[in-house]
Amino acid sequence: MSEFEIPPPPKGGAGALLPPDAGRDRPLFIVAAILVFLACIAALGARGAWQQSQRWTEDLQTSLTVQVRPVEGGSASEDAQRAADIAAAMDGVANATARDRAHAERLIAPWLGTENIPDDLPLPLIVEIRLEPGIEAPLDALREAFDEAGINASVDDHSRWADAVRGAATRSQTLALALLALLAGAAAAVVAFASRASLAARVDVIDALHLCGAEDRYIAILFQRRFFMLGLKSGAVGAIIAVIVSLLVGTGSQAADASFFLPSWENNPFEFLLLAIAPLLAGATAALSARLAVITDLGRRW
Amino acid sequence: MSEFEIPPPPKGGAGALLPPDAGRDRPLFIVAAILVFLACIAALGARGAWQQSQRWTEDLQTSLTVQVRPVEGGSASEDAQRAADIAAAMDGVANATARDRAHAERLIAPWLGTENIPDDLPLPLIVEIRLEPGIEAPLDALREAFDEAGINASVDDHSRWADAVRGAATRSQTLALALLALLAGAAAAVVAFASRASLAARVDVIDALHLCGAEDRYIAILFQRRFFMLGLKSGAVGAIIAVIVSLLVGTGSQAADASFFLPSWENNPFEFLLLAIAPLLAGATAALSARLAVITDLGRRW
Amino acid sequence: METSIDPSFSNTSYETSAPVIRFDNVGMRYDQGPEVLRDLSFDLPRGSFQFLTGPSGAGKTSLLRLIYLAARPSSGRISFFGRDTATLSREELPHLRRRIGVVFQEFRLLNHLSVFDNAALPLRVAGKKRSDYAEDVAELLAWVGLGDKMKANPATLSGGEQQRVAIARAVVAQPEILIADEPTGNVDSEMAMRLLRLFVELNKLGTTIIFATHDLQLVRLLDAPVMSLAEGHVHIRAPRSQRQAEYQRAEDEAAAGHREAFEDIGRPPLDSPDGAERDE
Amino acid sequence: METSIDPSFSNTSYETSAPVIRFDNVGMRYDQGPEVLRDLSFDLPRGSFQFLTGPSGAGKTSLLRLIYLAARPSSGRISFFGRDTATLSREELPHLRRRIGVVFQEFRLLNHLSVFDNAALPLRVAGKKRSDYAEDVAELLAWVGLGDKMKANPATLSGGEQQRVAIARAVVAQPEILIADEPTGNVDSEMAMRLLRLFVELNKLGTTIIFATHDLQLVRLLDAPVMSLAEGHVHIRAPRSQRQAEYQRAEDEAAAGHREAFEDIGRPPLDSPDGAERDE
Ligand SMILES: Nc1ncnc2c1ncn2[C@@H]1O[C@H](COP(=O)(O)OP(=O)(O)OP(=O)(O)O)[C@@H](O)[C@H]1O
Ligand SMILES: Nc1ncnc2c1ncn2[C@@H]1O[C@H](COP(=O)(O)OP(=O)(O)OP(=O)(O)O)[C@@H](O)[C@H]1O
Ligand SMILES: [Mg+2]
Ligand SMILES: [Mg+2]
Repeated sequence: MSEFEIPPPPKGGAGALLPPDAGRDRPLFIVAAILVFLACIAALGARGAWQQSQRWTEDLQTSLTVQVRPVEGGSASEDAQRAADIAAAMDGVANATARDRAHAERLIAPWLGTENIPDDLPLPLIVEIRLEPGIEAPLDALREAFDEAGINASVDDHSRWADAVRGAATRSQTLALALLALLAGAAAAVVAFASRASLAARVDVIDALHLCGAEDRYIAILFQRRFFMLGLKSGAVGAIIAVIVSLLVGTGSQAADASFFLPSWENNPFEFLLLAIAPLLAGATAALSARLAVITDLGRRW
Repeated sequence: MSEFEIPPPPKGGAGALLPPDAGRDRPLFIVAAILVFLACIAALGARGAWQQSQRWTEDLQTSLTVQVRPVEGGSASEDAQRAADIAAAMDGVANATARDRAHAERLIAPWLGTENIPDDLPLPLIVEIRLEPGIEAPLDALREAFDEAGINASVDDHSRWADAVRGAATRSQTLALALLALLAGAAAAVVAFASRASLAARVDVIDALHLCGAEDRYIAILFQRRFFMLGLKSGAVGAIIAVIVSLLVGTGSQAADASFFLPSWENNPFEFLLLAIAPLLAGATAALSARLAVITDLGRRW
Repeated sequence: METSIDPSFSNTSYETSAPVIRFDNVGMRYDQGPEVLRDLSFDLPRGSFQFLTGPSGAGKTSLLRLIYLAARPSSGRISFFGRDTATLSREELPHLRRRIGVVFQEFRLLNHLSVFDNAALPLRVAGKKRSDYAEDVAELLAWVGLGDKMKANPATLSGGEQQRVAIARAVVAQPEILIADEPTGNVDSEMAMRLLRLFVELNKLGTTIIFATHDLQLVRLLDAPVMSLAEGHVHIRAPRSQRQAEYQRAEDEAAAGHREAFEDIGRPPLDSPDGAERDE
Repeated sequence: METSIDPSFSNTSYETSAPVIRFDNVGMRYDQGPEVLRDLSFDLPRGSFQFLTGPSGAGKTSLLRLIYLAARPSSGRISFFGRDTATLSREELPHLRRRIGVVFQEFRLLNHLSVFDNAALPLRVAGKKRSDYAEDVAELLAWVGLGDKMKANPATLSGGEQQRVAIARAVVAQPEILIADEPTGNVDSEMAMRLLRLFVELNKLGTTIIFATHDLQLVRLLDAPVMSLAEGHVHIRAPRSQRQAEYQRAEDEAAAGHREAFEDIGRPPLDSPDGAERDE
């Protein structure tokens, strides 16, 4: 073989059997990238809301506040110290601290001012109890023990606040997950339509391949591979932009309430997993969607 | 003319000169609808945040709270009443109400309990002042007047709260507007690419039209019209879905903090305007984008 | 008028072996349209060379579409190698198609592949290795006069060059049946002869060939049977050697009528500038 | 071999009027490729009928592309109606193109429009009202034998039928210049004559016609000048009436060489089953 110059094999191997269709896939690429980006943002947002609420409710759940009121003829600060000792001795309590009268005065200062408080005003004193993590607050045991010891105390487990925080977190999480589902569905629909359109646009290529003896499987694989690559690439672009945005948002200063809904980049396995999985998921969705569309369409021939 | 049967004119007039390309535009349609939907949601969200913050800050801005502390030898309730009278006489004050000792006791009950408060405890009393809307709070004037009248009062204009609310609103609004800009940009890019691809895919049609003596303008109008219609239709679908979603969200029960970020349908001109303008805007974006792409591409020939 | 018989064809046996293709009362229509082909019955023996002629729109391409399995008959039965096509499943099609080579009237080249890759497509689809076929494909392309265009994009070729790529693609896998739809419509008569020679050689190696053409000069070069289609029906003429006398007579008549016919055609409906010459 | 002169053409004046198209040392290449056309210089007089022949790949289509303004020369000068095309702006092109009708070798019909709408396209693009042209278009389609296919989709037509739609589209606006690239490659000889007749009538109405074809039989029917392209150069033969003697001699030689040539071609590179017959 010397007199003829045989052209080199095409780049990309068998994939090149489908025309590269330069411009035609580009809108699809952009759209897929946008969808993946928004999906990642939604997922990070859902994750962020969950984490934030976890952190807050954990804070609230692992602490109890006890108000010790002076009883007739007793000393409030002694009672408070006794209450702290009783609590500290309990199972599951990490530590208990009795606060003094100065602390109580500071608490009501916004209401009464500082000079107005007579020294003999019977102020309730606060005992702060910190539980060991993961322990159910021993509310009843504490109340019983205080009653037995003759201490007039009320115990607050912050459940009102924790419920509110949890509720808000659940709502924002639901919102983010709904958005995620919407975006995933939209992405799948877009790819299905696009691969069907792409099939229709290349009906000449398909015909030529068929008449050269190509099997349906052979053709489906060509499309599948192309759309997998498209999904993978646009997914990677979308995911990377999402990470960049969440990093930017994470470094910016922000009030706690806003961060509740914003995605933020936490340097932990979940985020890395999401980053790694999003392009694969996008690719797989695209490939599956394309395969189904192509096989269905080809099956209708002959 | 009897022996030949002349076919009826094509539907859609001159538009039919471009192939209908059934399936090929469908992904684009869906994508455009999704983008418009998200854009509408973002716009409604931005609008919702703005409205909510307006409502709250207005509430805070049109009310002042005065704490009247008893002075040595005076009666707190008399001072409070005097303060209320002074305030009521001022320009821009709608009304001023002095609250009694029972009200003050209720306020500090969470701290001191109800039984613990001695009758002679010098509690500060509250005077609530409501301003006429749109008026700058006359803080200095009030303080001067109280000083002159020998009343020990502190005036709180809630500015700390109002700032926080405004800040949160601004942040969520910025977020929504950024999303809106992202979506609009994405939509324009998608249409530009799509119309260029569509041009490339129909290069045979363009060639045939050119060689039949069609002008660039003539061809650009064909594309422009098609993409305007596509933008209009998908915009309408997206906007309608956005309205439905916001109506659903609006009727569901929700906590205030969540509604701060959710779109909600307020039955007022802005929402109707948005609904009416979104499809037109989408259509105009699409048409402009297509025209620019086509004219640029055609200009490169000959 | 040349009527001589090419001696190289006299040894080709047209009627000896079993039919590779058999049509039994085959009818065909497109959708709800009228019947394009009506009640066709014929056998194509293995290794035969068959011309197919007929006026434009007679159904030549439609008949070929039936043979290369791109369409199904609306009535009647077609068998390949003794197998009824109605019983073929989708899975069996590709393997049957690999035994058939086709040159399409509209070429159907893939413009995103080079000339070389287009010609090699059937081998590639069949899973052959590039290194195994590269030399053969290059040699074949050189034979059809495209040795220096192997890397070109088919879209940049002239009409006749594209046609030759299509022919190379059809013959490259040396199929058992070769179907050619006007394979010489876009080339000059010298190249047409060269291409015909390619088909003849392939035929000698055992390929059954069906060659649709309008070019009666080409038909006259070979001593092969001629199927002519008209109004949905087929008429098969025996090879020239078997009907020398009658053929000569008919052709002479046709030639004589040629110029006369041109004048008899009448005037097409064109507006003359003064409107006077127009015959309504 | 028919060599008689059609009397209907003897009154057509080929050299009397000013040239509508003038080529001055025109060269053309595609991108970085070799020169396809080299140093062409010729005039086409108004109202002339010009055949264009040449082997496949000689550059006929490329030359026609220059004339219908789909390509620009890489060197030299082309003028239309006395106007240098290099000075043409994009805005002027459409108006010039409306004076030119083109039949493409690959038809280029719009498959989303009916046959009728395809044929009427130049009129529609020029802004004419449908009711004004409907009758004329229908009559023209009937003349080319497509009276019953007006509502059909071009994709469902046979090759020859598509070609006729392309011809109808090219002539419908009665252009001043008509360029036809193998307009009869896909039709039988009877239809080819009918179509040629259409071109002749148009020519009589004043249209300058350039007719590229491989069909020498068709060329012989008219007493018109023949341009032949070979290796980038053009050679213009005067109408037959002016060179009767030499023509006859050349044609006779060609005919004699026809069969001989076919045998001389040699064997194409095909693997014989036993591998023995292969000449390396
Ligand atoms: N896909 C189709 N749908 C409907 N009608 C069709 C289709 N293809 C062909 N026809 C019609 O069937 C008839 C036969 O067409 P066919 O292509 O078989 O003719 P042909 O003999 O190949 O003609 P030509 O020599 O012009 O190529 C024509 O009248 C044509 O209009
Ligand atoms: N777009 C193009 N790009 C590059 N080369 C081209 C292009 N079009 C044609 N050619 C080359 O230019 C040469 C002349 O082509 P052209 O189509 O003009 O030939 P032709 O005389 O019309 O041949 P045919 O009779 O086969 O149609 C050919 O070698 C062809 O490969
Ligand atoms: Mg045909
Ligand atoms: Mg050509």
